[in-house]
Amino acid sequence: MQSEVMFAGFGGQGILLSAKILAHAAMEEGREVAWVPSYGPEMRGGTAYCTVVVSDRLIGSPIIRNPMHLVAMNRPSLEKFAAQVKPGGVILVNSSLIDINSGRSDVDELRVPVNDIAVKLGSVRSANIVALAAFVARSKIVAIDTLRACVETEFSKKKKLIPLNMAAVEEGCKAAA
Amino acid sequence: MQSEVMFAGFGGQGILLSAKILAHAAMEEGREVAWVPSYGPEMRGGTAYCTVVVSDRLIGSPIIRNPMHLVAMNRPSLEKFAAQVKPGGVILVNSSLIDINSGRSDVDELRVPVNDIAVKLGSVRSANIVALAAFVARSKIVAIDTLRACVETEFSKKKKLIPLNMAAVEEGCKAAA
Amino acid sequence: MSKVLMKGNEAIGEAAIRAGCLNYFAYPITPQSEVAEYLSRRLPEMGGVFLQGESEVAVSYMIFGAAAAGERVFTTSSSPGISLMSEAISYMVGAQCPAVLVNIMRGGPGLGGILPSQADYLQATKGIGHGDCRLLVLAPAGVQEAVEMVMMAFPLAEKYRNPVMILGDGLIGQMMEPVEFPDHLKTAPSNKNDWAVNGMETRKSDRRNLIRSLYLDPEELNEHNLILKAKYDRMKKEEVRFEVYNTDGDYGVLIVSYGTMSRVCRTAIDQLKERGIEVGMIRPQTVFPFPETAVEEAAAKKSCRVVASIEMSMGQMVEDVERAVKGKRPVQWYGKCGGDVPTPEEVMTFVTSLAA
Amino acid sequence: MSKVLMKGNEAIGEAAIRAGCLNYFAYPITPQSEVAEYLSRRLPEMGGVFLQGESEVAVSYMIFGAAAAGERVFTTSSSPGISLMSEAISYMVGAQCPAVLVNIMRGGPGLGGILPSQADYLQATKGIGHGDCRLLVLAPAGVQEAVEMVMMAFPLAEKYRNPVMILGDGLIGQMMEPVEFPDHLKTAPSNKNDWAVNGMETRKSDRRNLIRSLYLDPEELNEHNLILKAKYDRMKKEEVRFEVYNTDGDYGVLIVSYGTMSRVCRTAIDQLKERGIEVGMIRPQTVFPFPETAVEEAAAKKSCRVVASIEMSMGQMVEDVERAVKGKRPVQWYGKCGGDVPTPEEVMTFVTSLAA
Amino acid sequence: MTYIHVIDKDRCKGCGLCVTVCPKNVLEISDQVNTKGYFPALRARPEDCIYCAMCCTMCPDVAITISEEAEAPTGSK
Amino acid sequence: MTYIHVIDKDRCKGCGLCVTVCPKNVLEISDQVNTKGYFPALRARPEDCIYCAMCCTMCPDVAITISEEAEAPTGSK
Amino acid sequence: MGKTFQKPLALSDQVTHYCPGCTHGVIHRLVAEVIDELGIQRRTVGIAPVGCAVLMYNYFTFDFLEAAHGRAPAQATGMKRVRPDLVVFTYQGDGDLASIGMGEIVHAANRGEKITVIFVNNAVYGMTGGQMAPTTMPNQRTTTSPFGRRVEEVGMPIKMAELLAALQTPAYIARQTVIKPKFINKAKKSIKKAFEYQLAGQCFSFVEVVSTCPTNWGLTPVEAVRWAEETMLPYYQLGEFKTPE
Amino acid sequence: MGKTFQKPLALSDQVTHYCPGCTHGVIHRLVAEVIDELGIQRRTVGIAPVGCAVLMYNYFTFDFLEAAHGRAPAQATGMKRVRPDLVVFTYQGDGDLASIGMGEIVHAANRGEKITVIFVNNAVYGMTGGQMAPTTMPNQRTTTSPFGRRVEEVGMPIKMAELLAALQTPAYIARQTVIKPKFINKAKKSIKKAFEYQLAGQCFSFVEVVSTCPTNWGLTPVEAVRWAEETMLPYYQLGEFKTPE
Ligand SMILES: Cc1ncc(C[n+]2csc(CCOP(=O)(O)OP(=O)(O)O)c2C)c(N)n1
Ligand SMILES: Cc1ncc(C[n+]2csc(CCOP(=O)(O)OP(=O)(O)O)c2C)c(N)n1
Ligand code: SF4
Ligand code: SF4
Ligand code: SF4
Ligand code: SF4
Repeated sequence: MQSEVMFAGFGGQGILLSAKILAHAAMEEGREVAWVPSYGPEMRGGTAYCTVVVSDRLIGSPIIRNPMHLVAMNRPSLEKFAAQVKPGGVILVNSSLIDINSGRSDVDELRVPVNDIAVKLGSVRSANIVALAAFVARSKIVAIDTLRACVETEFSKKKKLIPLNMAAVEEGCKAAA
Repeated sequence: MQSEVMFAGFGGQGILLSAKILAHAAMEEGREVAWVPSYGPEMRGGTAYCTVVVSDRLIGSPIIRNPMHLVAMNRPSLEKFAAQVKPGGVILVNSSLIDINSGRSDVDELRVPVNDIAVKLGSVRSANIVALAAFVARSKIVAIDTLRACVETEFSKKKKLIPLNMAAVEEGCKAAA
Repeated sequence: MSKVLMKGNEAIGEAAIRAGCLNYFAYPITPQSEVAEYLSRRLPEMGGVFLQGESEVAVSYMIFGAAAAGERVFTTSSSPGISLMSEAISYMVGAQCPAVLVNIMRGGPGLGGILPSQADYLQATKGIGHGDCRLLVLAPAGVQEAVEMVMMAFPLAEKYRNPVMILGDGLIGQMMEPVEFPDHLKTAPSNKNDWAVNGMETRKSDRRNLIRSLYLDPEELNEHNLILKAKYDRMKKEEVRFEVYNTDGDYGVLIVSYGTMSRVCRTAIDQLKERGIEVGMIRPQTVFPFPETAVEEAAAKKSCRVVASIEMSMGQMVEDVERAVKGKRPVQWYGKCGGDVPTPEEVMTFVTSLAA
Repeated sequence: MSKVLMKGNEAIGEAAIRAGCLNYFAYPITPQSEVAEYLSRRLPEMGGVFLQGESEVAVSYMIFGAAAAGERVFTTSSSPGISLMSEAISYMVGAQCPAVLVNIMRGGPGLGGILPSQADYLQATKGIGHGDCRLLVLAPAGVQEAVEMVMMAFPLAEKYRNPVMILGDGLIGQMMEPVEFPDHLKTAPSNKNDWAVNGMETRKSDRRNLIRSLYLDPEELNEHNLILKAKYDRMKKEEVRFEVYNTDGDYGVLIVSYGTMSRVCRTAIDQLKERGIEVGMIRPQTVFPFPETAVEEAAAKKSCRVVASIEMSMGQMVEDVERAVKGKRPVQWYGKCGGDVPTPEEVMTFVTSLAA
Repeated sequence: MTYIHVIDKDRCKGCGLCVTVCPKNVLEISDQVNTKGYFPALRARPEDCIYCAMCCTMCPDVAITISEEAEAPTGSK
Repeated sequence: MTYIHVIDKDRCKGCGLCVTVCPKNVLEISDQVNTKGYFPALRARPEDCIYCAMCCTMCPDVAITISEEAEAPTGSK
Repeated sequence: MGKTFQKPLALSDQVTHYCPGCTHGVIHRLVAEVIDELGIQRRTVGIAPVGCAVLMYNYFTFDFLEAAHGRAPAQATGMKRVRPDLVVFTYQGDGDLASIGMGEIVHAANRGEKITVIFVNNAVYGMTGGQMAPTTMPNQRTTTSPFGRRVEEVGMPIKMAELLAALQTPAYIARQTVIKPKFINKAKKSIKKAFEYQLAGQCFSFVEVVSTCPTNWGLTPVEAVRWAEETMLPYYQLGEFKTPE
Repeated sequence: MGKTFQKPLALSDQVTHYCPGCTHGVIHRLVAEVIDELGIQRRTVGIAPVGCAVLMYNYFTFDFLEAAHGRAPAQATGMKRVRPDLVVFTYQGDGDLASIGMGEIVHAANRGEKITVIFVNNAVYGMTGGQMAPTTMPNQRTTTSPFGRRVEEVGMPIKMAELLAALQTPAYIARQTVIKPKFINKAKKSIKKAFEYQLAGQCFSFVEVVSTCPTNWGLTPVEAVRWAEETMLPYYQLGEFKTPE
């Protein structure tokens, strides 16, 4: 069984980090993983995206045109990638910045105002973790406890950020419920 | 019919020039020619040599291990190359500087004190032409008149050297007679 | 030691350290600059040498100088940077100095692009420098294998006293995968005192060493080249490495593919199997020496009707495949070169067109 | 015009002038420095441009700059110098700028030696630069042919908007042979206004031109590479040049050899004929594109038992011969690499050993 | 004579350099994001503008222009 | 104390630089060619030599040496 | 006392890909204004570097050649020598010109090539993600000098203008900056002079421009301007270092 | 008042391949004498250039690495960085160091590599047959400047010592010559200082030595010495241009 998650958004939205935490969590659960960033021209400004592949067996192609799931942090990325998601997948929409919807009836569209939640938590910079947690809670791609552990290790070098991001995880889960 | 002439001597002895004049003469007589210098480490100091290949048909290998003839301007070159000359060939020995002989009974060894003759003519620098003329006169590889013409064109840019070198041609021929 | 999630470029840097190489000289270029960024922190901590050279030309000669002193040393670059190292690589081969060079390939020619490519195959395996000059070239298909190959590369370079190249594509450098690092290499560069210019005092010897690639005497230079040729021939005997996939049963098509491209092919092969189309694959792990016999034999299998060289280039490895197959089967090429890694779907379309 | 006796290097310089190329940039290196010495006198007389660059790297980019302006330009160098031009050559191919490069090969690898060699064959034909980058490569076997090929090279470079290389060995540069110069080329670089950055005023146009090799978008870069590939494929169709020798009758051995080496082989073939041993030869005049079909067919001849690639290298062209022969006949290599040109006798010994 | 000072809000990247160099403190960064996701500069106090073009000179993106009013005066100042 | 001044005539390339720098004009170029085909320097007026080693200092080929006389005086001066 | 201000014709309409507040944009505009004023747009060829300005040809309306990293002066030499009637200029960053391109710039300057070089000194490699440049300030942190530039290990920042001025061949060599309007006007004067010297066929001309890289300095554009003024300007002094007699 | 004089131990017995009167030989001897006097022969590695001195390793008795043309400073950098305890010096001609090797020497000097560079300036490319060098004098005829060096076309000769002294990193930079005994002794002092600075781990050290090339100058050794004194020395002034504080 293999599934793929595409994270997409503006440069500064922490796309690569949330993708990395998910990949790490899946690895901790003993799965094969690959974290594949989009690098290149679009880096400066524009939309960045990153794909995480999670599988039970050795991963073949790390290049995914049709991911199982999508986490869309801004409108351009929803517009660009919504159509590519496989039927039955989860599309998380950051409704704080996206006023349209995926236009897909064959997927599980989860709308979460992640920026607003993050701002409430004290900093918009935790939006990516809110989104990640919400997505994980809905997709069950990894266990929430594993996610918590990985968020904690991720910020272990910046201890004072841990409370904020742990709170983000909880709020994310709630939002997905 | 193809024949090859190797010119050999010290750096400053004008080896390359006399070889070039012979090649030119043969070309004027409508033959195929190749002038093949030794370039490389031995240039600085040491012995220099140069091979002229003259043929009625397209010249194949320009690399000659066993030339038909040899013009040896100093002792090291006679020692080095005498043995390689084909039977029946001409070996011109510059007896002004070489006190040994070729040790070959199957070749036509022509001993000419080319330096002494050149000095008498007014400059040791014409020794190479004396040797060339003597060799040509004996080997008949080209006509003396063709040689005269080519020596003249060779020095056409340094007109005042022409008399000296034309004299060298004559003396060379005499010495070969 | 347990698994860590690491970016290919950083893993390559860490692998070199575990291979006992604490000397790194490089010049920044996408998509491999993270190696330098990683080592600029790690090496000073470890008392190693990190230096950003002023150019790839200079870097290639810094490597040469360090290698000549008998120390383990490596550099990393990407396509245009490797071209600039061409002269130095030929010198190192001629002077028989071991060193490890990593090429994280990007699209070319010229400035090209910064996305993954495999278009330096012919340069790496045949034309890396002037003169009869060959490198042993290892081609990883993932982060874990990149780590293992880097750690293999140093002893191999020392075994042959010849530079070894790791030929990876941009994706290998940029993606993160779980890696398990082997233990630190115990071996130090062996018998370097026989040849290295590390000072007579270091060697406790009165014999001075000399490292050169100049042989003015043609006989001597020919002898020297025969010695080098003997090393290349030995590599062909002893170092050929490859992996086979789905070749046990019968297959109508044989794919030859390496690096990231081979992973896409593996996925394609799995999906074709589901559709009842059997395709085998040989994945060269060494591209020089190339697994000629393996490819020839696999192609000769009765069921096999056609051989396909699938690469992120306009057709380079296909020349080696053709040589290996010796006309026993038709050889086809499929590829793309610009940064887009072909998808399993694209590969399947091509392969089915052949199978048809 | 009548024959003149001229050194290969000087004849190459003169030929460029007659091809309408009055722009020359170079850096000294044995065995081709006479080209620069000759042109440093001739070009100023003719109002042309002679400039000794500070390095081969700089020279290769001076050529690029001049070519980008749409002017005919060329350079000459020898093996190590060519390696340093590797990056620029890839750039010129990518930017589709025509130029002529002459490589008067010397022994390698590294500093090697200064005597004749053919050990840059694989570099010139397959690995000259990073990315999918090919040159049209002409290999003269004498001074007259060098002249003709230089004069051919400029129009070819312009036809394909791709650099063309003359691949000669040290002997071609150093020896004197009679040459008859063809008339001056009438053709000027055609339709250069479509692409050259020679100023809008020059073109009397309001469209600005842009020369680049960067294509950040992968699709675009792939498109670009397909255009380049189409040019290489066209070269393979239209530009293959070769000469056959003694192939009319039956022969037991087929020699493939080029440049100076092929002349030695010709002498060997003549002498073997006298001994009643028939040997045929194919002499590639273009080594890229390589005369594959011709070699395949000549090898397939019933009488032919074995094919020999004879070269002044440790076995390079033999790879192309093997590809061409497709296993139809065994392929053997004979060569030497150090500066000593093998003699007809040595070739005969080898060939008879095969014939036996 | 009068001038027309225009900030092309979609060229503007909101770097704020113009704001710092304006001698009359005319400019401010808007809180309305533009199509590129930047918060552009705007003329908060146009009436103070002396059309010295300091902002134009400083702007790395040629997002500010000043032209002379045409015969028939038109809107924006 | 006395010194021994030796010109190794087969190392000498006859460049003549030593001749020009000798303050006492001791040296000259010989008319006897050496094994390498050069005309080496020789001590024409050894009695004038003050062993200043100027020639040694100048010689590009280390063809001239000066050593101290050993206990039992030996030949060449 | 008002002024009008319009985009120069030599600049295209395209919005640049530069980061907000990056002063590459100001330097582009100055070059374009000078080319407009001299009316040479139709006979000018620009040579774009490999660096953040690699795409600069999209922002100008005349002929452009894309260089290889560091080699623009050699390409300009080849072009100008075969077409002396063209106006040829290079635009190069500090990694490009002062690191990999050192040999080419020193020799082009020393040969007195009749070209114009605009040298953008932002103390860092921008394009590739903020690595150390030869012009990086002492103790400045970059992605390859994470502990700050250690001068005892890698030496002092290179002052290119002063270095080239030390050559014997006549040339025009100046250093300016564009971090504030008052400097910008001076910078424009120098750039104009530089092109005028080329038009007069008089000498090699070189203008170093101290510029900002907010992104890789990790500063806001406004902070970046302050950092450049307080840290760079005291070391990289402005002015003309050489004018041809 | 007499002196003894013997071949230094660091020199081998081999007769050099240099032309008669070529002062490469004198410079070799001075380097060897200094190495003897400092007693560092067993921990020294010399780096031979590509040039007439390409075979210099035959004339010394310690470890040698043969460089590529112009790249010796990069090779020395690599070697010294990984083995700071070794004494590493390069020996380079003017084509090698000032032309193709410009980038490498400027950067090695600017990084303050703790190496010693002996730079032999003979105003020409010797090895390859007398082509023009960056150091060739105005109007000097060479095989690639048959009408004499035209400064208006190729610029002025490069003064390497002055150029490197213009860098900001502390260094020892001097120019000497060996065309006469009185200069030879000064040259030796500078070379000794240069090695001492390296031994002290203090700085980059560079000694330019004005040398002769009778063969390619087309002069006798004695005439060559005169030409160097009358033509080169007025332009290439002798002395120390920089010493580390
Ligand atoms: C031969 C080569 N080496 C390295 C690179 C990678 N590279 C691209 S731009 C750049 C440096 C850019 O920095 P700079 O010149 O300072 O310009 P900036 O981006 O700061 O404006 C480098 C190293 C390359 N493209 N080619
Ligand atoms: C890359 C490369 N380019 C060119 C050459 C040819 N070459 C050998 S020595 C030399 C120049 C030597 O001149 P210089 O450095 O002044 O030393 P000198 O011979 O005068 O002592 C050149 C150009 C080479 N060997 N390698
Ligand atoms: S300077 Fe220009 S880009 Fe920056 S905020 Fe002002 S108008 Fe916008
Ligand atoms: S200086 Fe030396 S080489 Fe020259 S002549 Fe005197 S002894 Fe001979
Ligand atoms: S990275 Fe720096 S130099 Fe490049 S565009 Fe951004 S701010 Fe400008
Ligand atoms: S060519 Fe010149 S530098 Fe070379 S050895 Fe002869 S004199 Fe010396």
